[in-house]
Amino acid sequence: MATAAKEQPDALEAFRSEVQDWLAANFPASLKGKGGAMTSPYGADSAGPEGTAWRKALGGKGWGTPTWPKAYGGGGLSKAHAAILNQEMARIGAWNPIGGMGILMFGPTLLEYGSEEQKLRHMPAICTADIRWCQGYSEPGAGSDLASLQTFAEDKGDHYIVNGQKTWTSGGQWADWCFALVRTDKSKKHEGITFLLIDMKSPGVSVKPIQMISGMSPFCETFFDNVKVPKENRVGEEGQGWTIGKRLLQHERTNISGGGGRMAAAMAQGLVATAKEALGTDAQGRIADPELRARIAKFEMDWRTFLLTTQRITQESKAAGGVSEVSSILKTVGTKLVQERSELLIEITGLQGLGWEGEGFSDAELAATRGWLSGKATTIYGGSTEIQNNVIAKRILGMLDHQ
Amino acid sequence: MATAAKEQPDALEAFRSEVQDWLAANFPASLKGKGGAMTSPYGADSAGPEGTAWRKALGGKGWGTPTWPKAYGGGGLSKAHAAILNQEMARIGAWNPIGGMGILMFGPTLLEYGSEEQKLRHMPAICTADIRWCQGYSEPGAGSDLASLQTFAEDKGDHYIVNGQKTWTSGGQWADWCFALVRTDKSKKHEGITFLLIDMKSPGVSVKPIQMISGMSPFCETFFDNVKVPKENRVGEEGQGWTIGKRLLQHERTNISGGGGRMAAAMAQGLVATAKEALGTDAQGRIADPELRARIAKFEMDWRTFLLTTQRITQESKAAGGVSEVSSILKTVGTKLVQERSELLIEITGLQGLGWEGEGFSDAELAATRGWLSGKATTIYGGSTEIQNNVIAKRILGMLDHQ
Amino acid sequence: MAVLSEEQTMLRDMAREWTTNESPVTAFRKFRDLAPACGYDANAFKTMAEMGWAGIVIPEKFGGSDFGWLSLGLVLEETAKTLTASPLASSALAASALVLGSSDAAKATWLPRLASGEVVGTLAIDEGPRHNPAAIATTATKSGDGWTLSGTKAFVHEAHGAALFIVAAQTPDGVGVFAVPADLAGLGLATRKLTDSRSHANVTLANVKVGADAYLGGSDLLDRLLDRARIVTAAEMLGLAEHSFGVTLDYLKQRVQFGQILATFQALQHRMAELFTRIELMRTDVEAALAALDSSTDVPAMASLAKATANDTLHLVSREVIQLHGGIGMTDEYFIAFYIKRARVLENAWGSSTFHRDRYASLAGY
Amino acid sequence: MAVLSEEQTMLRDMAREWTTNESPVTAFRKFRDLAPACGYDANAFKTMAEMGWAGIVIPEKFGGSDFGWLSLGLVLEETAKTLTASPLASSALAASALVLGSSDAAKATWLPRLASGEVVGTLAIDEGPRHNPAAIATTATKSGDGWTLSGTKAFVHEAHGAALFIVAAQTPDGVGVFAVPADLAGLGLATRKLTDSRSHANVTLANVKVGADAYLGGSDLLDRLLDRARIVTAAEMLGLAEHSFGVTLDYLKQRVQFGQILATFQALQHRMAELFTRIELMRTDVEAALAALDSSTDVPAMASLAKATANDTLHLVSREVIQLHGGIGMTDEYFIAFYIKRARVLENAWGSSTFHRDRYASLAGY
Repeated sequence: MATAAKEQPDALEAFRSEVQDWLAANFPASLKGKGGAMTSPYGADSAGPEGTAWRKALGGKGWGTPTWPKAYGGGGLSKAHAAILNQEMARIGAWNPIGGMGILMFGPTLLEYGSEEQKLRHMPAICTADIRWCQGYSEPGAGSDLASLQTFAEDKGDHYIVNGQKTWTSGGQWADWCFALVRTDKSKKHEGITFLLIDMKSPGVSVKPIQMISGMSPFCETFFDNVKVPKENRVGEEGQGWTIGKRLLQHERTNISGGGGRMAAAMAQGLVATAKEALGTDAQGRIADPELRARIAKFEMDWRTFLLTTQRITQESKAAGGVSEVSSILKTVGTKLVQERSELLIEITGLQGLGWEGEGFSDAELAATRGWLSGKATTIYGGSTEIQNNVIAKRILGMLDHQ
Repeated sequence: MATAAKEQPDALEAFRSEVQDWLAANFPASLKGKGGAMTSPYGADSAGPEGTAWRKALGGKGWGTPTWPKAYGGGGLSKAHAAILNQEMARIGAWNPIGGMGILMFGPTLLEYGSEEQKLRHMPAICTADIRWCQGYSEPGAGSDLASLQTFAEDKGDHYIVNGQKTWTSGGQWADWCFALVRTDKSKKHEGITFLLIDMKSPGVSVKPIQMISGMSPFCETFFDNVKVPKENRVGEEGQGWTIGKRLLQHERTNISGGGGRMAAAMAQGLVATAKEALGTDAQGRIADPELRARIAKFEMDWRTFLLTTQRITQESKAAGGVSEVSSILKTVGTKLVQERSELLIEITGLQGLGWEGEGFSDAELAATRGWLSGKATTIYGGSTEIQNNVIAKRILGMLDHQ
Repeated sequence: MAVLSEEQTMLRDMAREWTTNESPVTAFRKFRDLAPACGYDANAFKTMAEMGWAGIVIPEKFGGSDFGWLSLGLVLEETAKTLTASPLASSALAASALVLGSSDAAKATWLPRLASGEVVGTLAIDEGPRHNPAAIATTATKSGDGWTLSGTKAFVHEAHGAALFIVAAQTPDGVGVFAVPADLAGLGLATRKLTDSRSHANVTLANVKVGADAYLGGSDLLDRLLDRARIVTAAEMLGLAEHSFGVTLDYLKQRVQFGQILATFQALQHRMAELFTRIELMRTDVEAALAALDSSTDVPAMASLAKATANDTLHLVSREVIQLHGGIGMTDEYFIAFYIKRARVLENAWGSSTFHRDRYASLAGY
Repeated sequence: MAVLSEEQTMLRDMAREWTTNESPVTAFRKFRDLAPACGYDANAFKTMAEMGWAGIVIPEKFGGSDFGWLSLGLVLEETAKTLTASPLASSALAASALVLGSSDAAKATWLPRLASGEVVGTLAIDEGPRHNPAAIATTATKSGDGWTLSGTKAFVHEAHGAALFIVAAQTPDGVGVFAVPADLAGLGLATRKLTDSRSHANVTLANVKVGADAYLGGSDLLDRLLDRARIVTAAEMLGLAEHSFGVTLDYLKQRVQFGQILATFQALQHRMAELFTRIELMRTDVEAALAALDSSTDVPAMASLAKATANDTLHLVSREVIQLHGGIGMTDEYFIAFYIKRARVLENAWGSSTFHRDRYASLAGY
């Protein structure tokens, strides 16, 4: 990146002007700082007609996925150019309205494994976020042991007939399409799995939102009852689904463990500020409860260690030209710490930290309660901590199979 | 006990006088408070000729094992009478010079499984501690998986020829006899094991002390090279050794986890006193380092919980007329806490708590260092913590076998 | 399980049978979804009172059975297993304030009605979200023969259904404990809805006037009352830990992953063995503390021991049972998360582990 | 592993190769059993110095290579893996006191000899068994042009072989740091033998007279020096943790119990996965702190972070590797316990985790 910048400084500065002009013309000032809309299931559109317009503008230019190929709806930018785009957007408080599972998980996988036809058909609408995708992986009987999935796709010549049930379909109630793992061969476990794209409007598809312990319903159960899926919607070959599906899960893991630097600092600071208010401070400005103070310090130190580790592994991966094996630890460490923080916050704030709804609690307090509960899932989905430890023991440490 | 006392108060009081008279005549005043001699490998005899005389006097009367049958050298006393003996000994600072593995582990087992001839032959010298016993169980290849032991006893008609190696033979270098588990049948695992008594002076027996990480050598390796063992020295039948050996291990576990009330109080008090001295106190008399203070309190609370649990389980066992299953937790909890205490003590005292030898350290400090290291074994021998957890999971919780 | 008397065994068995048959977890779910105004499961409590449970710590002459605190603890442990939404503990604590207190008039007025379950009482002590009895700011000033109370009590459990509040307030001579009927002028409730779906409210006292007979005692009474609250809460927590553990064990024994029953995975076996061990230790402390109340032996230290152990153990257990259930435990349709939602409320009531470790060390002189 | 420069990679590889081939654990056992008077493995250190390692943090003009702290840390990590009994860390810390200090005369006198390994230096700061730089009682009073030092320094590492002590003492203007040759009149050693079989002694200064040039700096220099000591110690601890873990992993892969290789037991797999994770996190902090020294970025916080993480991690690892070895690890004939015996000494040097958590919180303003 630095090298590229050195080689063509003029071109890059010209691009910076172009970006500035384009943003001035297209980013509605009223949306400044409203990036939080992206956490709504409706994404940018929840910010009203201006949000939709902004999504279509940035997405249409391919700049929501700036480094993806232009041929499929991406921006086709170099990393150096993309960095300038990010800088300029950040400078004026603009935000990227293109998100969701299509971007985070499915898009990169389709780019890698999809046919030319599939890419041309599906990628542009991912890049504009016009089409929303959901994931059809887990089943009631196949959680951590995903490969034991039973949803069956029967070969009918030019199409499959799919029957079965998926669960934990994230955003299933709002999705237009589903990328799913289905079984095409009952005689083999991993090799019997195939990766299909299923139109959620197909006859026979129905969804039922699952109410979670946090009170929210971000997931669905999805039922397939004799759903017809044309073979052109199969990604890769029959039996290749496990390989493709696993690759996609790597994107998922990165996202769950992620958490940028800004959020990180806020995490520790929020805890300290809350503790100072809830517990008081002594003459030296120290949090008045010494045991809790020590535990807050331990959390902050552990969190800093985690962020430094994320940095280190990223640098090492770059230097080595591939994903470091050690990255398996990031998910278990990151999710555990996020849970620790929620629990510590409750201990600091006492019953005020357990508000469910109604008077007497701030929105932030209620969100913290819900987040504490929904956060329990982070060590379960996307490869539970137990599964990750199996992986570390067997793949990294070479401790063979335990069976 | 209380009932017995009510029924025959006069008889008991007469016994009390008898005890008082006998102790006055036999317990040398010079030995008062020298009960610590029992922690030496030479037991009472390490307290000099008077110690030996005292051992022979109390042992000869059977009062070292007051409730064991008189026919085999015990005292034949009721629990009520034994309690009076204990009270009177405690009152004048007298101590029981009869100890060692013969008393703690082997004696009770021989009483249960031995033949009349064996009891008459071996028990009296156990009751006087004239003969010292060691345990021949573990082997280099058979630690936690004791039943995989390989020391072989070949049937030669009226005797066996024993070949093999034992390890962790506690006090092997000072022992006269060894109770050992040997294999008499290679085709069966547990059912191929037999319980033998082996005279350590037999030709072919040799021992080699093992230096431990604490610098002490309480254990030996014991080698059997064509050792002839008469069949009269087999306890129980061939193949019954595993049953008998396991029963004996129950006595061992009780002893490892034990720790009386007096030692217990000392454990917490010692920590607090040391911490007050090493760390100082604030105006309210609190240990000055608040985080360490909290951890000391946690240790003391955990230790009290452990002692209360020991009491509870004893009472429940009495009420139920059998050993409570829950007693499996006592060993893991007790040994873990003793280790925690050692580690905490080091953290409180800093480098002063890591003295190995020489100037600048008190005897107590050096003993604590050695104890910290030798204490690491308590979670390994007598059924490691891992084995105990397997037992809890499978036997108590019914979680089947993991293989 | 402690060695019980015959009557305690009968009581425990009766409580276990009733809870299993008449008050399963589905009853709690119904209660939660209906959310009755009184804040508790009125039918369940009616039956419980009919069985005499509301009077377990009330003397016979006031209509109770005087079975003692271990007996009460056994019942609370059993009913907590299925999260029975009853005000039994709160009401018993309010009754014990009267029993231990000095007002014969208050005893005569309230104890028979509390013993029969006709009315519910509760404690209104803390004034913030963290237990801190040293920070009571509510005032009680003398007015004529009686007292005028002003201040706000925070997160009062069972406030919605209570006819009687036991209130701690600063008098000119230090802290005092008062019996305050709920229907007096100037007393108001503000609901505070917590994760456990039970009744909690801030109780405001705006110049509430009570008679001289309302005064029950001073700081010594308050201390004794708080220790009872800590121990009784720990008993309820024991039920939560035990049952959520048992449910999880059953789940692991039937759930299959990778062609294997989960219960046969050694890593899970060892975690369950650890939880089992911790719960046994918790049982020890809870039962010993209940027994300490009955024998008046070393109560303050035993209360802190029981509450700290209960907090730490239930905290761990409530997290592990969710993790061990995997995805199904995250759904509201399943019930295992009910336990963590109740657990955190009880952990934060009457003192966190930090509070009780500090207190235990101070009691021991360091 | 951090992304290294080419020269750092070469240095690390050289250190690894030398340690593996020339300084295995058996060399440490020999050193321990011989117990040489100088307190370190003189032959090993001679070779290390010949390879230039004694001058890694010394500027080139004084005969060093000025490769920096990350480079030094890499060497210490490697040599610590097999417990190499060298004074490399102590001597480098003493050198850095001179480098950072204000005395050109002291630099000229000592740095070339430290860089070549001709002499060994060490820090003499703490005066009790627990790290407490706020409690320095040794005094430095002006006498003529120079200073007179009096006091006792506790548990000075490498004291027996040191020709130079870096001593902190109270001057009339606050704490000062002094370069004190070991051969001065009034300076005496009292051996303190610890579990690690290394050199430790109390150093008594009875009216020891040094010149004006011996003064190196004040409390700011002391702080910088202590942070270096903490970080360099953490680097050694990383080597201990890593290697004892690796040895244990190898052991589990060959030891058979119940007809099964221990490494295939899932409960042990998960414990090893946890240790692996913790050691990776430790590596992050240690390397980041070494890099922070090289870039002078946020050193105090990074020093406390690295030392606290190193303490907690090595504490756990050193306990687990013994437990996982079972009986064999309890024998002196085997070597795994060497690690815990050294680990506890380093954990208690330059600040426990409690010390550093408190410091980290204070640095962060709470």
